Amino acid sequence: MSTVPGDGLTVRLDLALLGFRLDVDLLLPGAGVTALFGPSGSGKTTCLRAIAGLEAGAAGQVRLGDRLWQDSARGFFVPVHRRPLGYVFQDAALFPHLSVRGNLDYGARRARGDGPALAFDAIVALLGLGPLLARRPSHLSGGERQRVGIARALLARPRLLLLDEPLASLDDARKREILPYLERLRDELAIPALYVSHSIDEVARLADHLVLLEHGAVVASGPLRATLARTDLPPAFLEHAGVVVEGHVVRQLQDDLLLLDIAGGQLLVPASGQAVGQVMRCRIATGDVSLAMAPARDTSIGNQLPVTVLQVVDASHPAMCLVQLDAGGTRLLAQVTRRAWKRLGLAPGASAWAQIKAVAGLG
Amino acid sequence: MSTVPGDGLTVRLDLALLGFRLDVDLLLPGAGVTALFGPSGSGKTTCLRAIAGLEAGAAGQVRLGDRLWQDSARGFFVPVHRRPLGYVFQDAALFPHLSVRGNLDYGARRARGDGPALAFDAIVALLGLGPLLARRPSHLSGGERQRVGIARALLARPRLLLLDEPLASLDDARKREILPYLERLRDELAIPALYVSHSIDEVARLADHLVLLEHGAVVASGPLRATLARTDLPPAFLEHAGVVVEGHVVRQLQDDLLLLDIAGGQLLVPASGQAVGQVMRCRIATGDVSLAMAPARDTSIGNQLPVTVLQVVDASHPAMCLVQLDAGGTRLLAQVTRRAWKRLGLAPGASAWAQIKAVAGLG
Amino acid sequence: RIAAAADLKFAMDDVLSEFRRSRPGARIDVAYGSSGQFKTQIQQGAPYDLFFSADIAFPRELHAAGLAASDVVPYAVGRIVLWSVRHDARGLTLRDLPRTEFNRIAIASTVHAPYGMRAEEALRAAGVWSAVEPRLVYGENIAQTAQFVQSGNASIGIIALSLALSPQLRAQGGYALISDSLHAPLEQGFIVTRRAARNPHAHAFAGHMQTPGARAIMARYGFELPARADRLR
Amino acid sequence: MFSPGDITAILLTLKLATVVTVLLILLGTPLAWWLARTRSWWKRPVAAVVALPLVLPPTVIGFYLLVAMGPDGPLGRVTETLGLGLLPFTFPGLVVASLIYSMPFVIQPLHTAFEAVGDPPLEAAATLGAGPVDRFFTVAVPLARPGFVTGAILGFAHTIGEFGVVLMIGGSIPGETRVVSVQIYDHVQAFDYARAHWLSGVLLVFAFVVLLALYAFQPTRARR
Amino acid sequence: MFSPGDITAILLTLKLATVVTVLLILLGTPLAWWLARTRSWWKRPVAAVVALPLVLPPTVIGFYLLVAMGPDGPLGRVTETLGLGLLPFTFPGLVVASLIYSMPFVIQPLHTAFEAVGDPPLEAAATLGAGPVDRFFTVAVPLARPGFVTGAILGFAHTIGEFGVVLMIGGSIPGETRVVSVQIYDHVQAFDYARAHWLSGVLLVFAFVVLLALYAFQPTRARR
Ligand SMILES: Nc1ncnc2c1ncn2[C@@H]1O[C@H](COP(=O)(O)OP(=O)(O)OP(=O)(O)O)[C@@H](O)[C@H]1O
Ligand SMILES: Nc1ncnc2c1ncn2[C@@H]1O[C@H](COP(=O)(O)OP(=O)(O)OP(=O)(O)O)[C@@H](O)[C@H]1O
Ligand SMILES: [Mg+2]
Ligand SMILES: [Mg+2]
Repeated sequence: MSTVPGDGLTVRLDLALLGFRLDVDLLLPGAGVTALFGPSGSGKTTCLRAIAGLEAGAAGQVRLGDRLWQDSARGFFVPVHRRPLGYVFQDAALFPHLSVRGNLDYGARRARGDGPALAFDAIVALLGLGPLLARRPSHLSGGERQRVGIARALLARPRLLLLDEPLASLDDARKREILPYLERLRDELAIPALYVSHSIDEVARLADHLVLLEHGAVVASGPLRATLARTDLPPAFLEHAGVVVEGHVVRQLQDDLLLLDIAGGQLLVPASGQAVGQVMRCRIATGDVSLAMAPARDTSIGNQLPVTVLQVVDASHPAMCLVQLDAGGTRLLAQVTRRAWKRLGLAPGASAWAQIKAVAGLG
Repeated sequence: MSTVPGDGLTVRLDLALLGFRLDVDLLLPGAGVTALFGPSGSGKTTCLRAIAGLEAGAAGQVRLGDRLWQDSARGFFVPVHRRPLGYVFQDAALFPHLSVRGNLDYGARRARGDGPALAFDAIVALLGLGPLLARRPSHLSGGERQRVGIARALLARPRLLLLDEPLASLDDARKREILPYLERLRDELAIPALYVSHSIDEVARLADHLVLLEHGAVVASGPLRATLARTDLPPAFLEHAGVVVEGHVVRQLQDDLLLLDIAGGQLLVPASGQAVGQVMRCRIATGDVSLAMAPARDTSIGNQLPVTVLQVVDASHPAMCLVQLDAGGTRLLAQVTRRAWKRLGLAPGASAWAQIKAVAGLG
Repeated sequence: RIAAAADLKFAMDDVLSEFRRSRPGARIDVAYGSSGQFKTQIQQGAPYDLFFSADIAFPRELHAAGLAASDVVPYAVGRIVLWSVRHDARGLTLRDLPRTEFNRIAIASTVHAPYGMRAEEALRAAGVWSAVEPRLVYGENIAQTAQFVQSGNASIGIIALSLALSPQLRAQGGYALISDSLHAPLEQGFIVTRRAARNPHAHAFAGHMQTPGARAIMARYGFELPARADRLR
Repeated sequence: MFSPGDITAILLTLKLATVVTVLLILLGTPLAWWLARTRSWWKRPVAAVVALPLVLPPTVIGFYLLVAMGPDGPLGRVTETLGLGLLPFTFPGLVVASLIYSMPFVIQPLHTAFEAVGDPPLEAAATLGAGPVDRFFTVAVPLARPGFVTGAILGFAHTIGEFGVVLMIGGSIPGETRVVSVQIYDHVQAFDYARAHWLSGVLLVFAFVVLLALYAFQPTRARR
Repeated sequence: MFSPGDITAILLTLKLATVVTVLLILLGTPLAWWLARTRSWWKRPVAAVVALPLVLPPTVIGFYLLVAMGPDGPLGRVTETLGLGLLPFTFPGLVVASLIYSMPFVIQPLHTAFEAVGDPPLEAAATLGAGPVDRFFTVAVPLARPGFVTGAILGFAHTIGEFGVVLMIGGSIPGETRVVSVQIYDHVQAFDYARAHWLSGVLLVFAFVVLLALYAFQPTRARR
């Protein structure tokens, strides 16, 4: 178990369903996004439901900061409607008898006041719901329904967000519009969120903390960067996750690039609104890192860092391997062919250059 | 409009919904997968529904091969249950009163006989439904429901598959299990499929043909490779799509690699079951191609091809641009920073080396 | 307020309009219905001032229970008739009933309707009960019995003479009086109820029933009139 | 305890209630289905007409039916021409009358239940090759089960209890049309309360058992 | 055309049917909600008991109610101690009796409709801060609207038409308890068919209009 501030979200739950048992003991940060990751049927939805108080059979404790929500040992249980949360259901669960506007107002009118207030119009515009306000949910497309669900939860001024695959049926363009907004929410409102997603991109971008569930049990839980850099996780996960690095913006270059100071060197990153001096987070996918014995010239690859090889583990395809690198303090993960690994004569402890093709600014 | 064999799927439909109009005229191949791509609310689901005959208000013509399904000009309409299709609904639409087995059997028992027969046990195993057979849909997780929906459609022995985001709420691991199976279906059964997805990876992997919808109208329609190589499509789409190249396997190397002969050179690709002489399809993401003025040595990058720059277009981020390359007949698309573009002094007509970090075999 | 047996409907309307002429101030209304039901209701405190029963046994019971403010006054004796719209009933007797053309014979309930009980007695006395029993259909009350016949579903029926003479049925079919020697008399009586003890109109109407005018109306509707002496009993 | 008349009446009532309930379900289902699915202008008027017989007193309905099914009535002429004879005072006549009078209690719940089925499962069934009849029986009917249970309960109970219509059409013929409700009514009218109580008690207990059994068909709620 | 008595009876009937329907909805809703949501063992027996009054003939129910609400009956003692006087032969008495007799026609459809609401919308409402009462009124009731319409239709029509109970308890007092059904019944009993037809006709037309209006509250089916 990782250590997080005492004002975090404590979730210690035990629940038996038909042919399934959820048994988790989590201490999650009191701000930022925690990603809940795991295969289909691993208990992600069940976990969110139990935290919300929707699973009457769940035994254990739930506590948000100094507010106790549930303690079955003492027979204490705050009913769902008194828990100030915003829940985006996996299947949206809109009210079929209300228009889109009615759905949005429903939560907004009952907003419990202590969560942050968000402007109705801003959220409607962000989620592109303007032309849909008068419609009934039965007249919406799948993605439209999902967007209404997100807006409805946000407008309820929650103190904890539970998001069950909120972007699953949205196209990339729409996701790219909504994600920065969720990031802003995360940063500005400082309300914790639990985020279920199958997309490692989304998770890497949004999450500060990562929980891996399997068969109802916690496989890993910890801060995003630390967890992503672990090599003992399933290869499929590692490959898709990549690493996340953090640095300070030192200079704004022309062509919309930023120069970032990270432990062990500097990175050129496409700008995404940061000013000089700000902290910026970037994701480097395993597939975007290649290795060379010497820095290359005359190449479009903008970032090259001297690194030391730490260890090598299997990737999910037998032709590939994952190489963990240390770039003067920053951990990187490269996915290269076994053939290249051999050809370059690499081994743990060897020195090399990491060529980083793409760095994605995470805002 | 592209030209496809006369035994294809003709879809010429006009349908007005509340605040939305679908107006498409498509001639799709009679085998293989056609991806239907487009933002949320662009009419993908409506289009599938109209093809299935579920939208009574749709005027126009639908024809599969030599079978006419609908011709409103002549008042001809084959009812839904006589159209031998398998429909995976966006929200699964399982029968709540039947167990999982009951749901699967429902379609299997009514199988119209002329579609290919698939083994019940094989599909159940593939989709991991074994332990769920006795359950009611209300006791399934979101992803489990979706898998039951896929199995049910496949077991109905359809002659046309309509798949509405079938993998949307599945984790990557599960997707990687199901995708090869869908590929095998595509290759072995030769039944055409219309596949709605927001994931360009999935589309690039599965699809032979691509249709881009926006606001109910067709923006582009054509064979996957040709369409992906077009630079007049929205940059966001191009970036995510990459290009697909096809070649013959000429040699099997150690370390599970294959050597592939493509127009303009050779590629090293992680093996995925192909034998020497077979045709193999690979996807090269725009982000995986970097440019250099000379071939690099001592690098883990295994593939380097001499190319000519054809043109450059904006990418969605202002710091980046997309460069279209010709590698002796094979079109490539590279995403590089504007800064690198300038630094390397590139211009249309210039010669360079394309360094290809990763090539994904598509089976 | 008057509760009156259903068979009184026509006669009572006429008696009332005569009474109203003599006492224009009185507000009177009548509920017609089943005598047995009225008895139960009066026992439970129903707000009726006068109770005209088709069976004198009911007012007697109420009187015995102390619910009456007057003696039980017999006001009529009912007669039963054979009546049909399909056949000419005139000239028929009970002995003709076994004939096959009378496939359905309607009588009132022999369990609780006074006219039904008398009809059964008469059929038994005439010796045809067992022959006609399989063909009997029973009406809930005498009016329903008449409707069975009137609608043609029953070829013949035994109903009250007062109905056969009523303006609505007089025009249809014909009837044959059944000898009152074949059944016990259908004595009908009324009381002023306890709650009307101080109601002058109620007592006035009770008196009015004894006037020659009222008696003439009753007779016109086929009720035989009890000897005045009965009142003294 | 019971006279043979009581027992005959009980058996007859059971037969009547069962026959009527079954027939009502059989006849009411297509009408309810039509009401639930049609977009026709006629839908609401027809639905209202179905409930109309209710607003007339049973005896009055019975009277109108008696006249209509009599030798001079339109229905009577039809049945006579068909060689069926006249319906009043026969068991089939009782059945027809009860059908008409209890109809709304079955149609209404079925109508609501069929509307609640919704399009998605029917559409899914169609794409799996189920024709209209097939999907009606394999999807709509099972999903509308609560409506069938409610309809059966109301129809059954109402047929047992109603006696105004039955008395008018049936003529209270022992073994043929004298059902328990008439029998109890007779006992009460004849001030034979002991027997009325007994018979009512037995009827209540028996009906309770039947209703409980019908409720056993009501599905329990799913967990989520 | 109509005697003043007819008009009084029509108005009285309207008043009765409206009062009873409204009260039935008000009283029946909590019970139906409990039946739909509880997991208690009592659920089915209670549901069956609700339907039980139906199986007794109306007059007999009326008789039992009359005795119970009379001066020596348990209910009668209660109402007298409360200073309410006796209920039989008063309008409130009619209302009470009709409530009991028409209850199942309202409870049953509501019960089914509430069960069809399902958990998801109620859970969504709870996460949005709606307490039990709040979500009952803002989610369960609107979603169960078809059940309310059906219940109101059946309850309204049945209260208008029933007269066995009403006659027994009400005793046919003009302006107080003589409703149209009793009035029509009287006309039929008196062979005054013309007036019976007229009054039935008016009642039917009027009820048709009311039922049609109730149906207007029935939501139409969504496209998908
Ligand atoms: N009855 C209706 N049902 C569904 N959509 C409707 C209806 N009436 C109008 N629409 C509109 O039709 C448009 C197309 O809907 P459709 O479901 O085909 O979109 P889609 O491309 O499948 O979107 P998504 O990716 O969000 O599922 C949407 O804008 C939707 O709001
Ligand atoms: N009543 C029930 N409702 C939902 N799931 C249930 C129920 N009973 C048992 N289960 C099982 O609980 C397990 C966990 O379900 P859950 O919905 O939490 O999964 P999930 O991680 O959200 O999966 P997905 O990604 O597919 O949505 C599943 O295997 C499911 O089959
Ligand atoms: Mg889930
Ligand atoms: Mg869709």
